[in-house]
Amino acid sequence: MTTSEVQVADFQLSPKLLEFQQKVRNYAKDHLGGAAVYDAETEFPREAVEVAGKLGLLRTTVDEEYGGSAMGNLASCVMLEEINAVCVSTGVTISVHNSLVNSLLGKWCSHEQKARWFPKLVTGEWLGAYCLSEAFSGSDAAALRCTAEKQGDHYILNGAKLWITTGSEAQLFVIFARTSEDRVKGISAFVVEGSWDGVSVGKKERKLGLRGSPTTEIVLDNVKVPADCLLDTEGNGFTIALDTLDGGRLGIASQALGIARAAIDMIGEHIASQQDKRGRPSASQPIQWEFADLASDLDAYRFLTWRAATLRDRGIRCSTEAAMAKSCASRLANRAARSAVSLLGLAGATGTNPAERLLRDARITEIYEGATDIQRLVIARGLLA
Amino acid sequence: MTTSEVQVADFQLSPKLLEFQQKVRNYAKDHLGGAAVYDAETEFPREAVEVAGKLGLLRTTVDEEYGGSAMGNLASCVMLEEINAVCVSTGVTISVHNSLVNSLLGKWCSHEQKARWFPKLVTGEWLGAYCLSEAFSGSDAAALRCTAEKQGDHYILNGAKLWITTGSEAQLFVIFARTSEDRVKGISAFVVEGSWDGVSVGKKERKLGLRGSPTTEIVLDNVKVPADCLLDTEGNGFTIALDTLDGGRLGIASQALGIARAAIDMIGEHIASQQDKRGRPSASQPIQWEFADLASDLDAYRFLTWRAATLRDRGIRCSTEAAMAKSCASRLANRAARSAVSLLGLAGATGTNPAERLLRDARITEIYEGATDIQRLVIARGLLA
Amino acid sequence: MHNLQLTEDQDMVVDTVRKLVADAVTPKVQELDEHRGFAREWFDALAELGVYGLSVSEEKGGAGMGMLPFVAALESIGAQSSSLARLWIGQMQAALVLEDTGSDLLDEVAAGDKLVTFAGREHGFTVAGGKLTGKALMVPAAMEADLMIVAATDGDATVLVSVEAGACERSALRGLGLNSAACGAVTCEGVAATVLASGDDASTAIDRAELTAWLGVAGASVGGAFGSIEAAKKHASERIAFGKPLLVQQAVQRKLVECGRAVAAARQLAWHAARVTDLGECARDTAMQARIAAVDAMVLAADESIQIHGGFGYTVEYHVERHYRDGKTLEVLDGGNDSLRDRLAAATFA
Amino acid sequence: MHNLQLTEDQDMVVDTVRKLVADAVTPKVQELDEHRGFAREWFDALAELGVYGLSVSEEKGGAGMGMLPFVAALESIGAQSSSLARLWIGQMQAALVLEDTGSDLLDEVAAGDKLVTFAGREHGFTVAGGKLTGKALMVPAAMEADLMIVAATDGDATVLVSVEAGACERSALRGLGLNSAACGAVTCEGVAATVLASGDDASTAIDRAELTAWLGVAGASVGGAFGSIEAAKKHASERIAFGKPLLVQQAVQRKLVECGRAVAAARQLAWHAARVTDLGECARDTAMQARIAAVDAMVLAADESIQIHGGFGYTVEYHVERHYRDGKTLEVLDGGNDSLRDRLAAATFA
Repeated sequence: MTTSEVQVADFQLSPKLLEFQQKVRNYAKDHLGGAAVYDAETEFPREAVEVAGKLGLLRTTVDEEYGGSAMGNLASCVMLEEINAVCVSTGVTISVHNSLVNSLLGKWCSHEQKARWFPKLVTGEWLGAYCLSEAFSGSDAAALRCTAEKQGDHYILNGAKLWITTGSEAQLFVIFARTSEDRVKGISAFVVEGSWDGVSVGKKERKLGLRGSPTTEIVLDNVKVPADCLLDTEGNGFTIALDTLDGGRLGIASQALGIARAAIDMIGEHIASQQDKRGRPSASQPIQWEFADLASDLDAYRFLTWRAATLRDRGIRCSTEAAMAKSCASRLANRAARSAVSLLGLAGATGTNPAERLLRDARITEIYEGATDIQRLVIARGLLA
Repeated sequence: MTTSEVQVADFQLSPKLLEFQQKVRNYAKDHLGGAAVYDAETEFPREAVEVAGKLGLLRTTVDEEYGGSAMGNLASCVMLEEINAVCVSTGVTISVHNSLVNSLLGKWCSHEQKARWFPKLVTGEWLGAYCLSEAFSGSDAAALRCTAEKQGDHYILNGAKLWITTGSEAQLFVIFARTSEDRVKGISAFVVEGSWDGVSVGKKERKLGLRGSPTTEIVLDNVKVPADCLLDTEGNGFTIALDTLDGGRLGIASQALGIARAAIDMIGEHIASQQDKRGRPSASQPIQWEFADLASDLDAYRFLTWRAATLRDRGIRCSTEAAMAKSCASRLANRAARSAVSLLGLAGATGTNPAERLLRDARITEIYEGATDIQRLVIARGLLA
Repeated sequence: MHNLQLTEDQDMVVDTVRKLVADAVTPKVQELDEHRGFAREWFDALAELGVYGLSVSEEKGGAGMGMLPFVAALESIGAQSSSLARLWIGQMQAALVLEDTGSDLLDEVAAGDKLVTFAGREHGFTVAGGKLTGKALMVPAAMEADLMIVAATDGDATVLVSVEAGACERSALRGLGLNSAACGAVTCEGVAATVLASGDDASTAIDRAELTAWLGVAGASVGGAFGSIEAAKKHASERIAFGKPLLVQQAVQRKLVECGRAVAAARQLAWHAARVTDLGECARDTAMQARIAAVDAMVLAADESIQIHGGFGYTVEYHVERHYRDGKTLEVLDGGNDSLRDRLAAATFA
Repeated sequence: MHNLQLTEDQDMVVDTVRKLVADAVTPKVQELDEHRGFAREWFDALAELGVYGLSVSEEKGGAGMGMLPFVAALESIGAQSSSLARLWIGQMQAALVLEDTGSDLLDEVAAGDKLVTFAGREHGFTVAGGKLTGKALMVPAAMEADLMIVAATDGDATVLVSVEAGACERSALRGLGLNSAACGAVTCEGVAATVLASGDDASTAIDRAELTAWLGVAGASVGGAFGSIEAAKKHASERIAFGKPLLVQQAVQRKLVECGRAVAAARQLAWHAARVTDLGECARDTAMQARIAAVDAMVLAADESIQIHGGFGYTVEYHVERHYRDGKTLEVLDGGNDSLRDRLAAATFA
């Protein structure tokens, strides 16, 4: 999908995107109030995701031909910032569904494949999961060991995928598995449905944060996958995985912006609430500085994110720009959340206050979909190539 | 002046600005090669500034009616980044001339006043200086003590202005002086010509950097200033000073971006030059990280700067946004220059290498036209208002 | 661990505590934390070692060993359980103010027969007519303590009082960290209080309690930082990526070097402050500096350690997420590092 | 300055140096720096105090006082002149390797009769057939030194040689800092060299020279940081803005508190490394950590001090711009902090 009209003019979103932003903001306000409960109870925000599906938030990266709204990556970024500013567990579910699964299927599937899976994905009847990582392959994704053995008109998949977001709640899994020994060209991508024999949910991770989003192992035990569930061509899986991650990184960058914004808003409210006996602001200068620095970086890194999304919407490769966005925004989210806890003091460290949850949720943004150090190497190589 | 057409679409400069950027880049390459000499000899880059005048670089913020090119603040920012990436002393001279003096006169002068001074300023026949600071009033600008006493059809100015950029080279001085005791409303703005009796250049500062740009005291000893050299109305000087500083800050933000870019480029070249015996890149990962982080922030803070300039071009108040741009860009310039010296090692600390000059030049950007802490308070107040 | 500054006796205490940690704490710390279980067993084990009177003078029945072995021993505890470290710190604060105020509760507290917690000036409690009123958002050990010692004001005067913890309204906190330290919010509305000291005597005792917390938290945080660094080293030497152990990557090494440097500096500050204190001189500024530096180092090390662990670091089994939460929680206690910076400023520029 | 760890004799040395700095260095330091004048007079004054043999053993004719007073005394020098500090460091490096190698040049060097500079491994000099070849981008004191001691390799073997400085091609540098230290680029193309040691003996001596530089630079930088902080305090207490002295602003206080904390920690690391060294144990890692931390603290303090000074800080008269330049210059010497971090990593993860 490419969006040809100008979406950002003079640093302002187009009227269409501003309207969409408001719609999502309303959704977040009305339907994501349970964020603290999802966290405390490690409960999947099922209803919130269902409502998102009804409002069309699960189809922004799908072409209209298949029931999508084709709003593209920039719109997805705008949306994800709003959602993640309120509930990060809902946010990552929608990010993975849109920025990884739907984006990937839209780009690499045949018409027949799209017509088969998108109707269920765009409504949220099905949720998607992206299964690349394994126990022995995190940042070094090409080291994956999961196998796909061709047998007549199908493949037999075996292995286990680790740290799968939405693992226990998804119905459709994009699985990267090894069709030959070649480290990179031996990897192929498949769609596997959760209902098939041999697909099961393994260990569920207990995590620092993001506790409303189930992160699980997905175990593949002699799963019979029809050959028409192979995506693109055999051996092109690693290319697909990396290309998709550019979009995924924009999703996580936006998630990080949302978290940062929530934390910065808390600090701002804290400053505004501190008054001396005569009603004048009494927050210390160092706190105001910290607030100013964080707020400035929030604006700056949002522009980085929007720039990369705009490039991707235009079909221009944006690996360097997406890596800049994710690297900067995710570090900001953590810095902002840590500052919020510090500046709010005791209140910031108790569970009655969102600051400590933001701090716990933020931490994953520097890890998944490419850790910060990987982003930095992508940036350095991209700029010096 | 307002620029109504879209100047930045989807994070790309308009074709007109891209063309202008290339023109300035050529100027910098062809005419600013003496940067190291200006620094070592504390020599004003007179010829380089003259050429700038001929190329129309001293009139970007002046209306066409008065011989300007009316290209506006964004164009000025684009220009100043290019110039400062090569020669900071030339850069600050042009920044003050355009972003402070010309901008101020364009906004606050009568038609008659503009018609009188602009013809000389737009060509560079005259250079302008902005005289706000005094020995006892830096960040606390309203504490200024310079006096302007009305006597019939003229004012008598007395006092001394400190840290005046281009002080010994300028022909036109915008002077802020006290017309009454009121701390803020007692300040008025005047144009004073350097040739008038009683105007003299005092102490010349010996500085860490920016050594090609003379920073001097301007002494006013019973200077008789015709009443028609008062700008706007009596008592409105402080408003004029602060309003002008928004534009000035964009100039310094752009200067800082240029310095940062030069330093980052040096680090990039250093990385590219480090190869093992088989010709493969051998720079350490931490150096690549630092490069990636700096380069990401450069893009991010350039967007902050352009955003504020765009607002100002549209006649929208941009104090908060300009403060964000200056605060972030100036800190980046210093960080980048310090890193360049560190990463280049011994070479970075010797005068045969521009890194140490960048480090010395960069340091002023956090100080003049509003120190970083002042910017931070402006931002905090702006966002929490 | 370089023993340059410890006497043989002091060294033995540190060693004994280290063994207890290895045998009893390490095997259970993650599980206890995850289920928010209280570290009673460990508290009692420390009591058996007799360390709650470690820094109490010999004439008052203590070991008279000063603050240095307290700080040093807290390192090995902090490397595993900040919760337990915090319990000891509270108990030591109590013991030392009871020593200062000549209270006969000292023996029971030093023996660990009573679990005590200390609520400092930052909570702003007040006393009127012998009744304590006020509210503390978070007090470690509050839910399990027998006794609470509270810094308060009575009119214009500073007072130090003790109250039965059971007489206060306490509610358990689901906080960021210190899950095994029974943290609670405490509200007192006219709870009967025993005045331990007032005026200058109270101030002196409260100052000592503060100093004890700063030094203790510094020691515990230095330990927490070491714990995170060790966990990262272990993981990075075992984990293979791109065909080699993570630990051979410059990137990983550099992170660990920087963390190691930060904690080494914080540790020297902490030990210096303890030594100066043990010489009977004032080390309040250095102790505050040490606390800030140590907690910052702990948070930095935990943060980098999580990063080096990658996805594993985000899960509870690898311990480092606990150090991250605990480090940030230690940070905001005792008024918090941010207000300590203001106090340092006040002390320096008064 | 807390004298917790200095003996009376050591204290006296530090005191004597401090007086010299106050009387002779402080009044002229800015002018000398601005005109890139060489600090010969001060170098000779230090010679008269007899401090160049301070850390040389008594049996070799030195004062045998170890590294601690060297580090401590460099603080007061560094607070005023990093150039002079660097000259002393070079002289001390020379004296200690001459002691190690049993050279009869030791007496002249310890007396300060010969000005010596040391060029370390990082320059990659080579020796073949008794001739020294190589190039050093920057060597402090190179332009004025009588003698240069050089770490080099002869084939696969490490060698330590001395050459007449006058026999090398030297060109004065217009560098970032250390303007009064006569820094120069040095090129040798087959300069006749005297071998002082080779093989393990050379390595041991070079190691000692490195350690001396790390400890010395740490001390000097701690002093530089204090110098910047003091300058900022002085300016901020005199300068009025918004009707009050700058120093009452929280913002200014906070900056100074953070700088003070950084330098306090670096200082404890440096002193600890010196003490451990004086006990005859290995403190290389701690010394590297101390050097990195101290130089970083000096640059931070100078940077913040410039900011607190505002426009004044950008001019040469207020001293802090010199500390900023000198701090960055100290940083890149001896291989530079960045490569020291790699060496620390190598030492830790070998």
